[in-house]
Amino acid sequence: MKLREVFTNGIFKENPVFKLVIGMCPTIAVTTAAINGIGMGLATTFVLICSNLVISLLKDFIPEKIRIPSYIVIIATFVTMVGMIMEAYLPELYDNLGIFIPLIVVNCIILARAETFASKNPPIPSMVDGLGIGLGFTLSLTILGSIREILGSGTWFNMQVMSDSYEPALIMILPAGAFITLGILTGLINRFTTKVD
Amino acid sequence: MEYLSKLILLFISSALINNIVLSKTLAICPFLGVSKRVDTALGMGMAVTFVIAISSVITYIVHYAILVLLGIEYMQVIAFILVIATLVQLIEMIIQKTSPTLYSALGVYLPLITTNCAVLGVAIMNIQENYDLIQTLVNGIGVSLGFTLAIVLFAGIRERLELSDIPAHLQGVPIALITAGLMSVAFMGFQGLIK
Amino acid sequence: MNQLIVSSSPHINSDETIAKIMRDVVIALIPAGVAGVYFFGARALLIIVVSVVSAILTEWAMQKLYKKPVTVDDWSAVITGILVAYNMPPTVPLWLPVIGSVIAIAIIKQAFGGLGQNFMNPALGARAILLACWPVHMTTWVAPGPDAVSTATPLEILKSGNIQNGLPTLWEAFIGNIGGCIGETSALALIIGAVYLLYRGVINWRIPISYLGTVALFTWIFGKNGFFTGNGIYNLFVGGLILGAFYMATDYATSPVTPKGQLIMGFGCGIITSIIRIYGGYPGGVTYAILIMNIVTPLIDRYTMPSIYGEVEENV
Amino acid sequence: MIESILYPILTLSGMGLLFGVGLALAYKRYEVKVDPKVEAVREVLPGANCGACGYPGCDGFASAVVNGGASPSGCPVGGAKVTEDICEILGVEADVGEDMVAKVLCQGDMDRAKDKFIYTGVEDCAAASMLSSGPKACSYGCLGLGSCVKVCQFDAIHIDERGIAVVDVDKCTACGQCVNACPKGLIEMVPKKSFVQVMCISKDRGKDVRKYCDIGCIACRICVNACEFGAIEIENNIAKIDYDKCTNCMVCAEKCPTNAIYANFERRKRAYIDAEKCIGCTICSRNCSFDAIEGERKVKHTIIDDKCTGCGVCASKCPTDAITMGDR
Amino acid sequence: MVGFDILSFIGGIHPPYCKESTEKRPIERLEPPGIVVIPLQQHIGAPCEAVVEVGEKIKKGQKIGESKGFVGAPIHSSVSGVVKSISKMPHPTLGECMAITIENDGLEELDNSIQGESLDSLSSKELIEVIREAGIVGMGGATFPTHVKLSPPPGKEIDTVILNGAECEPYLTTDHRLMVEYPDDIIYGLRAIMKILNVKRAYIGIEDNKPDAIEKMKGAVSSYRDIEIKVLRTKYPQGAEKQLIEAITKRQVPSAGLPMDVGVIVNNIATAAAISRAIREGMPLIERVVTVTGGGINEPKNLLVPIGTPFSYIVDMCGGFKEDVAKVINGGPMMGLAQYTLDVPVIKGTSGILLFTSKEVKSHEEGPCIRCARCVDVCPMNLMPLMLNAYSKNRSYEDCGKLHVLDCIECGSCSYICPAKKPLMQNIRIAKREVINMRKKQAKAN
Repeated sequence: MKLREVFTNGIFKENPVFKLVIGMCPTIAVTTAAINGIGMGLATTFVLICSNLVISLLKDFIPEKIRIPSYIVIIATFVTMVGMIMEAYLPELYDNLGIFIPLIVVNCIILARAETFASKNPPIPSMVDGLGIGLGFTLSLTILGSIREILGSGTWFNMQVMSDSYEPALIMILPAGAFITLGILTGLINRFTTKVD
Repeated sequence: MEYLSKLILLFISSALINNIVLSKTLAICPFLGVSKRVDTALGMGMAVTFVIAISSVITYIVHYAILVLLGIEYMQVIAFILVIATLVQLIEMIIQKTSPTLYSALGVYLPLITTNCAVLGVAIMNIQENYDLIQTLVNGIGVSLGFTLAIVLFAGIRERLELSDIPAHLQGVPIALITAGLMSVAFMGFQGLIK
Repeated sequence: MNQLIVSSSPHINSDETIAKIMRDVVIALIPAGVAGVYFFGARALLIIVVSVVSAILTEWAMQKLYKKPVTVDDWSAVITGILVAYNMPPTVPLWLPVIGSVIAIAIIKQAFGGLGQNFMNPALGARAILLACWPVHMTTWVAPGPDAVSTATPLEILKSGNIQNGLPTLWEAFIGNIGGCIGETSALALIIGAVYLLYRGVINWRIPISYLGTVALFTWIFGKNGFFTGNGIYNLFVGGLILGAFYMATDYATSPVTPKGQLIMGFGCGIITSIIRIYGGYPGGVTYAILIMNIVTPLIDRYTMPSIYGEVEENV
Repeated sequence: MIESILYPILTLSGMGLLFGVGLALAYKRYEVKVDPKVEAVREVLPGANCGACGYPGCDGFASAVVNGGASPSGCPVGGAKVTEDICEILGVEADVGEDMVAKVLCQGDMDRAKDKFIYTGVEDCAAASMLSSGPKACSYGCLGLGSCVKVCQFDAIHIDERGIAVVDVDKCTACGQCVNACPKGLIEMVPKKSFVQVMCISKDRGKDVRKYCDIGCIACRICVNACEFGAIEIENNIAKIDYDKCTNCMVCAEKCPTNAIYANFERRKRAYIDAEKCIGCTICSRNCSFDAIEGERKVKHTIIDDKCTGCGVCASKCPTDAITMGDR
Repeated sequence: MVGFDILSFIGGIHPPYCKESTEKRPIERLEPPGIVVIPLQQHIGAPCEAVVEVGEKIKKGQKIGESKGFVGAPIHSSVSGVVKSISKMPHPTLGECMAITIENDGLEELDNSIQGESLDSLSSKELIEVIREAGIVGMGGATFPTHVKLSPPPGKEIDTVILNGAECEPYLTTDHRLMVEYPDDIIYGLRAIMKILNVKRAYIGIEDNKPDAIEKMKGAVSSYRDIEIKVLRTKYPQGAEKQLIEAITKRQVPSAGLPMDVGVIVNNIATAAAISRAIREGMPLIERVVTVTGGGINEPKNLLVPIGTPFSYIVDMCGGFKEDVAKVINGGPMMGLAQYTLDVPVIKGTSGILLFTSKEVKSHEEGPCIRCARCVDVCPMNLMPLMLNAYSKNRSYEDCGKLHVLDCIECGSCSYICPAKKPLMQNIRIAKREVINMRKKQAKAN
């Protein structure tokens, strides 16, 4: 597989949110605003790239039987790092994302990529794979976050985009709105990506 | 007495008002994945209850007995996930050997729980909220029963959807998400039960 | 002789049809609408019309979109439209009933396959969503009469505990001379319609009676001033209880089909309504009570299957 | 300073060691034998335990795949690669032997077969056939209500506009679902390379068949006599082709008075003689049942185009491989 | 008037009964047709084999088919004449079946074997033999051989006999007329059954829409203290065996069980009358009463018809059918079978011939299930027809099995009541068949 394919694969064909339907907790929880979506997405991307790299490097040294715990520890290390970095430089975003930063550890996207890709491929493609999947995840979260922010708050990246007379639909920034929006969005994507007989 | 009523309120809050799935939006993956049949959902819910109850106590001890003592609270995530992963594997092994019936009812769901963010989430929340040990246990059980409730109800609806004439492109995940959203709307009715 | 028709028995059918049943429900809803318009004026009528028209249009559009046979003539969309409007205060801006009907039909009904396949009452689901979106619009009440003086509903007054100050009498509550949603004010009009539905066999007594009974009992027991001090009867006629118990909790698609299950449905609705009324954050609990029981309905059906004729236990 | 590095390392490694040893001991004590196949499938799965397959984790999916029920392609995370691996482990090999394809053995559509009544009710052949064996006057005929269509997962069978089920040869995977679903037992697996089939299973006498169907087999034996290879027999009033003996010469289909025998004439072959290789031995012309090869001894032979049926006997007999079968 | 002494069961429907056109018409004897077609299978169990040959001259009442198995009943000629052929012919319930075609010579010559006896001179064993030899089967439509029913296996204590005079199927009036015109025959047959089973208690259940029949029957049993007339509420399916037993005795036949499991044996009114004739006159079952009715017939009638008479002949004798006949039914409208041809003959189980015009055969468009639960309310077996229908359509037959689909008595109440006009009954039938096949396969695998 060419690197470019590895990269685009994660964004479209194996988009974690819309196609694989994994990593749903942060997807639903933090996308109340576009900025949160991007922040969460990039944090996850960072962890993905780093853990994919390290796991790819260490793949020949980690014994088969304890590979999963080892992977989890590696991932947890990077998650802790991300958390610390964000807390230091982006405290507001860190507060917004809250508990979902540490919970990146248990985002099945990361472990899944470690198992299916990083543990079987050399470091460079593994990093690219992490980048692709991560960006695919980021993109999905940003789209969802944008829709919810615009409809639910009338703003986009905190800029007023709807006219003043618009009365925001508060449900969009509640979990219920997230579920329904994501459901409709996935339905629309299905509609336009699967061939209709 | 006041402490007891506090515990009861905590329990109601964590099970219904702040339902882990429908309000806190944690543990969505198993919620969507293991909810196609009511029986499976029930098994999953029971297994989660079991693990969360034990792990919230152990992580509590690990946090205060090791991390706080050594002043390395920032190691929380790594330490907790290690504890949880080990615990889950241990429990799985033990019941697989000792009680095949329990294993077929609960054990098969255990591996799935390692990556169930509710387990880690509850562990971390317990520390964040400064609960004591008993509150930790009550919260853990409340959360997991809330999860069980949500996933079993969801599975009941999904079994019915199976027989429905749902538009082609909404079948599967999309309609499941919309269903979850509507359930979340209904659960908003519990809000304000505790001021 | 022509070629004969062969089909499986039975060879005769009752002449009841879906459209007839639904039309009966619409007829039963008319008195409450008349009462609403009488108390709140022409604006109430406008809201009802807007809501019904948008419900019908949405139903038509969704069925076209999903390439299904268009069945707007079965009256079911009309019912949903009416109920959406009945569950709104008479002061709402006109775009609100439109959005409500669209949500009810497009998301809650047609996305799940249309009539009979939705698991949640469309009108109530839409109401809960609107309530979450625009709480101010959905909870601004006016007193009956031409002046549209803003007021509080009896339930809000009960909740605030300020009973001496302006709580309508039981008689006023019964005939509907109180603040509230368009369709829920007049218990009298609703009961007239309900009697018609019971008489026509469209609904049976199980859900409404067990629902009302439970609410009366619980609000009486757990009164504001200690046990057995509540006014259970008064609680029956305020808020959307009568509307909910007879017209929405009994919704075929979203309530249990087993006799035992229907009793449980009514009982469950009653308990949740009472809890929310007594302890909850919302003054009225009917909407959420029914929605929550809608969610539980598949499980109720599952576990209350009647034991079959001549059930043999070893046989299971 | 040193503590801030030492403590975490010590704690972590201490915990790791403790848990590792604990787990190892526990493993020794509580080891349970697992089906090696399940284990093997489990190995190729992603191990993310995400539950997206609908089973309780990768273990659950693995045992579901091995012990029946789950499709090997059920893991959305693993994708095609995992599916392949699982298939390999399970030993789901490509169909052994000949490629088969389903064929609906009836051509009695609305124009050519009579109905005995008007059926109303559930649109399903099984349902209709419970009522006086269905509306077709011929109790063996295709009812065209599509029980087979509903069970086909590959979209390979359809009811055509004349009310008869027809298999799309390209999509058919020979899974056999339709064969089981047809209440009339009309669908049969035939070799993919066979282009001639008797499209009727009516065991009624020819006289009766004629009454209700223009295109049914009337057991007239013309095909039996026409077949040069003894591949057709009449059994229970119905012609049967022995596909091992059939050479796809399609003569039977040409001779059949009711057209009950179907042949795909587009796929009819023709013999070609390579003039360079032909030594004029006359073996081919002596073996040709249709007098389609002419030529004197020691002279290059030629094929008479309109007599050759493409049966291929000459090609198999030619000592110098001078004859090849090709498209027309 | 609903009195406390009017008995019934839970569930059921109230279809329009449409019995007015025939319930007051006395039974007429039909002129035997020129040709009769007597199928070799007219009962549940092993089919008969012909004991006559083509060209043979036979007499009325002569045995022409004999069944080898225990569950089976012999078949007799209903006319005297010549056997024309033995071949496959249309059959009202089986589609096609081997049948003996006899050309009637019009002489009505009786077979020598036909000789009357009396109830007192025969032992219960001999009575059973008489009934078997007469080829008597359940005449309500199920056609189960009566001698088998009357021979319960050892260990089954029978204490009650019920005669089924409910006739809950709309349109049909054969049992009604029999009760009005031949009450003594029925009682005689009932006494024979009681003697065979050594039972001291018998009930005759009659729906309260037949007051004249109730009165006649009450008069007929006035001298017997051990026979009681039970008045039943008019409701379909009141005449279904299990529902009838529950209404009269308050006993519930267990799932997958038989009436004899609760000590009861139920027989049809017409069967009892046939038993009486077999004993008193020695006459085998070669004719029966058939109600010919429906909007498609010119002169609705109750006719005594020789077995084997083609429907077409009967229709001709009832003034012919009206132009737009669209459906012909063997039996009642709820459980009867639609026929595709009038060439089918009357068999032992044919209680009625219904001719519906196209106006009466309303074609309904199927709507979505609105879960109104009317089918749950009316199901006399407490099943969940809407779920069974959905699972059956979804091919989830295992789930159907779990919901006791095999307990369905196919009364059709669910289909009748459904406002969405769903073919519940048909889908449930499919499910039943599939579940039975599945269970058979499983049994084989084990």
